[in-house]
Amino acid sequence: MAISLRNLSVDYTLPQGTAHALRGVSLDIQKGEMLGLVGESGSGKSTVAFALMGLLANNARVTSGTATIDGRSFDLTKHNATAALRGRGMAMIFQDPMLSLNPVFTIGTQLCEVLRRRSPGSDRKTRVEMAEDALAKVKLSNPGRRMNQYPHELSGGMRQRVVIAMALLSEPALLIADEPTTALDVTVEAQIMREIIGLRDRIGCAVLLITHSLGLVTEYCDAISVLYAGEKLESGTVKEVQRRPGHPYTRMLFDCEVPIDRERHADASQNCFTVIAGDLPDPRQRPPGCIFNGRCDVSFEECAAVNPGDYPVGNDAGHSARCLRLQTP
Amino acid sequence: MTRSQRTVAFIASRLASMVLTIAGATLLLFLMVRLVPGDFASVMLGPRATPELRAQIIHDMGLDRGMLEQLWLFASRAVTGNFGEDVVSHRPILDIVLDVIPNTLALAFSALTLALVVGIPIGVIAALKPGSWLDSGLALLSISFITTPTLVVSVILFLIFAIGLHWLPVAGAGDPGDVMDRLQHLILPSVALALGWVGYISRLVRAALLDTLAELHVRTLRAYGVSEYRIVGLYALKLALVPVVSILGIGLGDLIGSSVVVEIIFARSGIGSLIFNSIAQRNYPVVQACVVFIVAFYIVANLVVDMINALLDPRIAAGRG
Amino acid sequence: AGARTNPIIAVDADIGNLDPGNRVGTTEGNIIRAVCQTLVRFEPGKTSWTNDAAKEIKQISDTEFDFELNPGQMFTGGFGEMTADDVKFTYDRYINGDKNGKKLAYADDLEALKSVEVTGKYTGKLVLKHPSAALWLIGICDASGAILSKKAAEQLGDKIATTLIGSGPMVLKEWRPKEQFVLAANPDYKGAYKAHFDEITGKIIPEHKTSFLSYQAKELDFTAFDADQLATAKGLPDTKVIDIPGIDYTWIGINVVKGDLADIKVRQAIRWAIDVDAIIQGAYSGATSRAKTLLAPGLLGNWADAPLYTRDVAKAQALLAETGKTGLTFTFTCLNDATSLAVAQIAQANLAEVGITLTINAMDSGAYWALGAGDASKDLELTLIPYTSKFDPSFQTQWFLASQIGLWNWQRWNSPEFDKLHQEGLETLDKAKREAIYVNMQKLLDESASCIWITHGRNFFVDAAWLKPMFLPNGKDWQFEFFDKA
Amino acid sequence: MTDAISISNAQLRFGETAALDGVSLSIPQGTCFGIVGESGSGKTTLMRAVLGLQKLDQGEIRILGNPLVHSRAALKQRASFIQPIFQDPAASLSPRSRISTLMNEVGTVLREPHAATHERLRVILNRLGLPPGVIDKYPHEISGGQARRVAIARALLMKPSILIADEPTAGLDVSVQGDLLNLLQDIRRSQNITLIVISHNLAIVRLIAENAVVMRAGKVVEGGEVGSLFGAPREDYTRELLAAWPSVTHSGAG
Amino acid sequence: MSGLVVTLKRICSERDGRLGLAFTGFILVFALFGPLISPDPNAIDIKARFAAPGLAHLLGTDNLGRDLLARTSVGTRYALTLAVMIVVISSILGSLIGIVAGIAGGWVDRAVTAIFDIVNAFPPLILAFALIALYGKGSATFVLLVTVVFIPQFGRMARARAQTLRNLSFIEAERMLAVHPLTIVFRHYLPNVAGPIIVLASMNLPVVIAFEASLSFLGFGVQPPKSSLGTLIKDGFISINQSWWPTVAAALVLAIATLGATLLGEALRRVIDPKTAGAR
Ligand SMILES: Nc1ncnc2c1ncn2[C@@H]1O[C@H](COP(=O)(O)OP(=O)(O)OP(=O)(O)O)[C@@H](O)[C@H]1O
Ligand SMILES: Nc1ncnc2c1ncn2[C@@H]1O[C@H](COP(=O)(O)OP(=O)(O)OP(=O)(O)O)[C@@H](O)[C@H]1O
Ligand SMILES: [Mg+2]
Ligand SMILES: [Mg+2]
Repeated sequence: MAISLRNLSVDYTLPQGTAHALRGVSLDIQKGEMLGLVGESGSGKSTVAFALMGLLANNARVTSGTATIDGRSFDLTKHNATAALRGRGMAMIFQDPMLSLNPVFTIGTQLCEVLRRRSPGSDRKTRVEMAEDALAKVKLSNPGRRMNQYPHELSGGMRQRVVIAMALLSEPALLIADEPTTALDVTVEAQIMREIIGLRDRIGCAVLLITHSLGLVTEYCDAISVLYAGEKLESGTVKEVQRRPGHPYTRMLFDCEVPIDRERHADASQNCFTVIAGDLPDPRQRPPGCIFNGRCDVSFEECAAVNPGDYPVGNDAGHSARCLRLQTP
Repeated sequence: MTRSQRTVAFIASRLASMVLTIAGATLLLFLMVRLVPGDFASVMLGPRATPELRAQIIHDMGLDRGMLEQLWLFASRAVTGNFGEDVVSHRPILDIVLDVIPNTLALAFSALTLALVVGIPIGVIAALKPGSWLDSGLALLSISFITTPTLVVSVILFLIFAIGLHWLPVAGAGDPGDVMDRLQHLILPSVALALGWVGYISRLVRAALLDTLAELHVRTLRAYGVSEYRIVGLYALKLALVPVVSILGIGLGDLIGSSVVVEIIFARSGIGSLIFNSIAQRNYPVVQACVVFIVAFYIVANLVVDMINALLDPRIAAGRG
Repeated sequence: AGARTNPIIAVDADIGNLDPGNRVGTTEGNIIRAVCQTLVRFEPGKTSWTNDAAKEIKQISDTEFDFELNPGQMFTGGFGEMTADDVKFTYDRYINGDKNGKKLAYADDLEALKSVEVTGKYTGKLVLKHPSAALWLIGICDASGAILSKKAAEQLGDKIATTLIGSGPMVLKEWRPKEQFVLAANPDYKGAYKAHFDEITGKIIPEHKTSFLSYQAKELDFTAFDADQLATAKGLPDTKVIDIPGIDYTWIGINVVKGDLADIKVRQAIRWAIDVDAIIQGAYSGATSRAKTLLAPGLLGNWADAPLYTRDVAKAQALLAETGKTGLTFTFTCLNDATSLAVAQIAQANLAEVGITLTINAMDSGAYWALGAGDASKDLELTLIPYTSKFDPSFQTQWFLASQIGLWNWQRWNSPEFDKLHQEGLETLDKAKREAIYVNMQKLLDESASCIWITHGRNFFVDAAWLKPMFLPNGKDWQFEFFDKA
Repeated sequence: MTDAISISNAQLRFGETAALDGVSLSIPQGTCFGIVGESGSGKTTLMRAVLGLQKLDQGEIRILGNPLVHSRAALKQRASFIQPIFQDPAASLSPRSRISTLMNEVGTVLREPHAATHERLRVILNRLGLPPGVIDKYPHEISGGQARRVAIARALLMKPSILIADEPTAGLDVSVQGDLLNLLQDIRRSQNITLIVISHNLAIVRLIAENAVVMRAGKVVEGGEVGSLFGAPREDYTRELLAAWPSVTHSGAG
Repeated sequence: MSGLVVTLKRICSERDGRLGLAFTGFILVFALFGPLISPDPNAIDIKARFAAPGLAHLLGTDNLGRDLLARTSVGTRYALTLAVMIVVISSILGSLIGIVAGIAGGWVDRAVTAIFDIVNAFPPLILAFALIALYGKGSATFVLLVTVVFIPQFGRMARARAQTLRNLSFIEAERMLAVHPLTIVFRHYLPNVAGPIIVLASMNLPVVIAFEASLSFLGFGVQPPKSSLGTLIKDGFISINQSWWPTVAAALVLAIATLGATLLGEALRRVIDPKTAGAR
């Protein structure tokens, strides 16, 4: 197993009290595999990524958690535990390509900066060559010219490719992509996703794809983990989870997704959309029982009292969910 | 348009507005100076200024002509750089002004350099550990630099270093042939002039740097393990310098203005003291020539600042900054 | 700095115009007297004179003088030997105006001169309009009388404002505007007053405070300083403090025709109310002595017995009560330098005590001196006025004439008798008679209660122990040619 | 019946980019009209032109049959029947005014007593599922979803007959997105409003709009009734868009 | 009123705010009540000139024997009144002009920027000499003059902000509601421009005071016997050999006042900005 994250808990200190953003989250990603981490906004997806990278905000504290990356184990509660891996074992692609590049330096400079760390001994010329090569690999036309351009001279899709080229240059064992395509349109999104997959295949890294689009996950990922209010509710292969969601939340989430070929009422104004009623629980004060209890459509009495453990779903060993209804008596 | 074409267009448009501003400022200046009461002859000669002499000097200065004619004369002269002759010394006014300009420029630029060389590092250090005691201490230091008037700083420096310790010369601009002597004479005045700007620049750098450090591209660099020193000192700093450089345009104007006080205290010849004396004497032609130079200098400085900014931030030249 | 052999001194004003007849300040006067020759030259530190360019001057009558020049007096810059033609050229400019016919600024200094006749290469005759004592003192001896080279002046044209060609003990070797000038000994000078130093460097430092500090830092060997630094100066090592009573005069002028001030009792009350001694203490640090009258002690015509108005509030109040006026308010106009402001504020406080409200109107020098033009002075009430003096009393009295109303007679006091005496004084040669005339004039001024005399000023200098400077008795006119090692 | 909006040959350039390059379309009253297309295709620009926020270089826009005029009087008149819902809801509420102040402004514009405005507002807030207390808050004190609803409430307060929503669901969770769309549908059903939805979410437009156009680089690529537009696209570009749409039912492809 | 109390409370809740309040409060108390504990600032006592600080005169006396504590206090009051007046007037005028230019765009904008450029191109001190020579000395001239000099600074900032705001959707939303343009300017532009303007204003308070000091130093200051911090510094400089403390005292007061103003300004900005205020 390439990457495994165990029992990650993160608190944010706020004037109003401590928010428990993550509680005991564990993830596993195989080498060469892409894991989709889904969940509503605010469920803690980015926090997972930042905790792994050691880029959490100043008011954040990792209260527990270890990560094993490429066979090396890291205690995430330590400050900057994975600092050594940044740019060498891990790389991250962020949501907004407009804002992830420094506007006053050329693409080339920023790419070479990554190489300074990746291959310290190299001279400028080789670094430039490698950077151009990477740009070519992400299918950016005319890489030599791009090197001397500034981010604002490129379109959003091109910029995101530059960011991917950056990740490519750092040859990571784990690539984290935090909503890498939300700012882009569908055609570009598809291209970018193909780039990421290409990158994964080229260097054989593990990819953690963070998104709230189930469509993306089902289309591109191998495995899926569902996060809700700081807790992981379900994980498994995409096929399995989609075929047989173990947790009601996962099911409802899939139901909310609007497929392009959904049945359509002739009178457009009659078309309705599925929703999950209710709000996220207060992150400062976790209610007892199942975290999804308040919004669940199939909950029963016990759900309010017992915090369910992680139960396997069906026969598939990799598929598990935290729902009392899976509890085999 | 290509990038270089855009840059040319950018500079051309800046030049055009520069010419306009100089023209406007000249007109304003002309009207203003002409309205100031007082007459040169009496100031220069006191009771010796008989009505006859006064009329003669007024004639020599061209003040007895029609306002429009005067304006035309002044404008056409200003364009050719010939400002006429001084009525007292019969020297070309251009020479009188050119005599003192190097002193002021040396003062302004050394003060500016000092302000940057000291101010930027202070700002960077403060921004590295925001909220720390070091930051608070530097903030207090910077603010007290800003708030202590140049006047007071000059007097205090003067008393301590020139009078008390005899380390540095007291008066004048030094022997023109002797570079070391000139530099020595430059130290105290430029420190006096620079101190406020040290504070100002350090605060500005700190604020701009903190803003920049919160931007997402910094996070990208961190994610790739680029060292914090490189991030702050190179990637964030370059961006943070844009607002700082913008301020310098105004700052240079301010430096020239404040140089009046400094030049008077340190008895340096310079455009500040020249214009002050000329106003006191109501020597309008010299005042006008001086102000044309100051305004032109300010505007050119701003142009340079804009161009530096366009170099720092390519988006500005592209018209998106 | 201790090893300096040539002095570096401070002057408080830059050179403006080196044409003797159009000079603007004392700096030029001092330089001109050192660089040029005059027919007769002031002796070191005195107002008496001896021959300089002239070998001999013979008085033919009260209005006629024959002169003969020394031969071989060469102008610098290759402009040849001085001849009687040069003398005539020099003086004619005062009589007829410059080459464009423009009147010279100092033309009045030689007002008494009618014409110059050349009688030989080195000889000539001065013809006066009327007998005049002042001509020699304030005209011929002084910078106005500096003899120019006709050839040089014609060749230089307007440049004579910046180029000084002389034949005297020194040459102006270098002038960097606003920074410094250097006077060097003139190697070709053959006369009696050879300069003692190879070079004298004059740094232009407008503020006395600054130059005094420079002196303390040993960057200078000589400078004037302000009275309030006297104690400091006295404590300096290797330093002589030179203290020369001035002959200038500062007074509070009262407009005798303006409103309530037209009442002489009001003016007298003000004179009794203002505490000049306090002003001397507060504004002049007690370092200068109080003036009693227009002409300073030492000048011809000084009225030694002039009454001293020591503050008497009761008298002032009594006088005011006689007029029956209350709630008087006046404006006090003055320059905006620290001393003037201190005077104004003390006067304000003094007058407040007798029930007169004074509003201070401090002006910058440009606006202040413009009051001398276009009758701008007619609305002045009380005015603090500092004037400089010359050695002849007629120079001082002229500003109080009726003809100066609308110009420089800001008191607007009009006394035909005073005017008559002034004219008499100009034309009288007998010293004792002149003395009496001028004392009488000052009595008239005193009776008018239009002037409250403050001080004649005092000049203070610090001077490195090794240097011996030289001044005319007014302390303003320095004789660079006589500066010497102590 | 006149069209709610009809646009003919709208052209607009920003420097070298043609934001609108000959757009013609008409939107019938009482229907929902979708505008889809990739980023930068000119959707927002088109909307701003219709609102009078952007002058066209060329072409004509008619609203309810009347040509669009750029005067304050015309703007005032238009405000009463056409209202936008901007892309970023929080940013479309003035950050330093309480929501009640913002609502009162509507009353002032309509010359309606504040009490009457508040009465109508209460009804609208209730319909939108917002607690009445929100009006005492500042925009930053409410959640993004609430802000969006407040913006809608304010638009509805003007009693418009045409509502233009720019990317109403961008950046929302599916569930919240569904909530909002249901709300819009609800408004449509109850008020017979003409609704124009700008979105790049093809799936949604397909469901809520009667007619739609696909835009690309300032041009209308294809338009028509959504059923046929999405069912049997004629243009390659439309097909490409549909193909790129990641959808749960295409599962397992990766 | 309650709004003020709330604001004060909020300011008090942060360290910098408390410090700023303390400094400002000290200066205000000093300016208001200083004369009560010391003699008449204009009472001349020649015999006591240049008295050293002592019981009779806590800060000593000046060249005319006037009490320096009283004069510093009165001077502080004068300088503060003037500075606050100037900064308030010029920030309001500057903001409005800048906002209008920013909104209007086109030739209005170009004209305003050109005028700003022209005014800025003149060194303020020199502009001051000319204007004071033209209109005479006195507080009114000074206020007018410095206001003119400072308007461009505020104007520029307001203009830049307004230009950004103009394209933000909330402003467009207001326009779409046909809200009256003046309402938009005053209710929506002004408050959003206010934050940086307040900070700039607080930073400019010391600049104005120092400016007045420089003018006084060069002889263009207040008419005596009034005193201002500027004239005190100047008097101190002139008689630096006899007494250095007036300069130091005035400079100290100046420093405390400006430190207070700066800290308070920054705190105020945080407090009136509902975003940051809400985060607390
Ligand atoms: N710096 C912070 N301080 C306090 N709370 C924070 C901070 N960063 C995140 N949070 C809170 O932690 C929780 C998880 O945030 P996180 O950004 O990880 O969510 P997310 O799943 O990435 O959401 P989104 O899909 O919106 O990006 C949220 O409730 C958020 O408000
Ligand atoms: N004010 C402007 N100045 C210059 N160019 C502009 C401006 N507004 C829009 N554009 C350009 O016009 C084109 C159309 O932009 P528009 O915002 O209408 O696209 P859009 O379809 O709404 O895109 P998105 O889906 O990203 O919102 C783009 O290329 C954009 O860069
Ligand atoms: Mg996130
Ligand atoms: Mg858009």
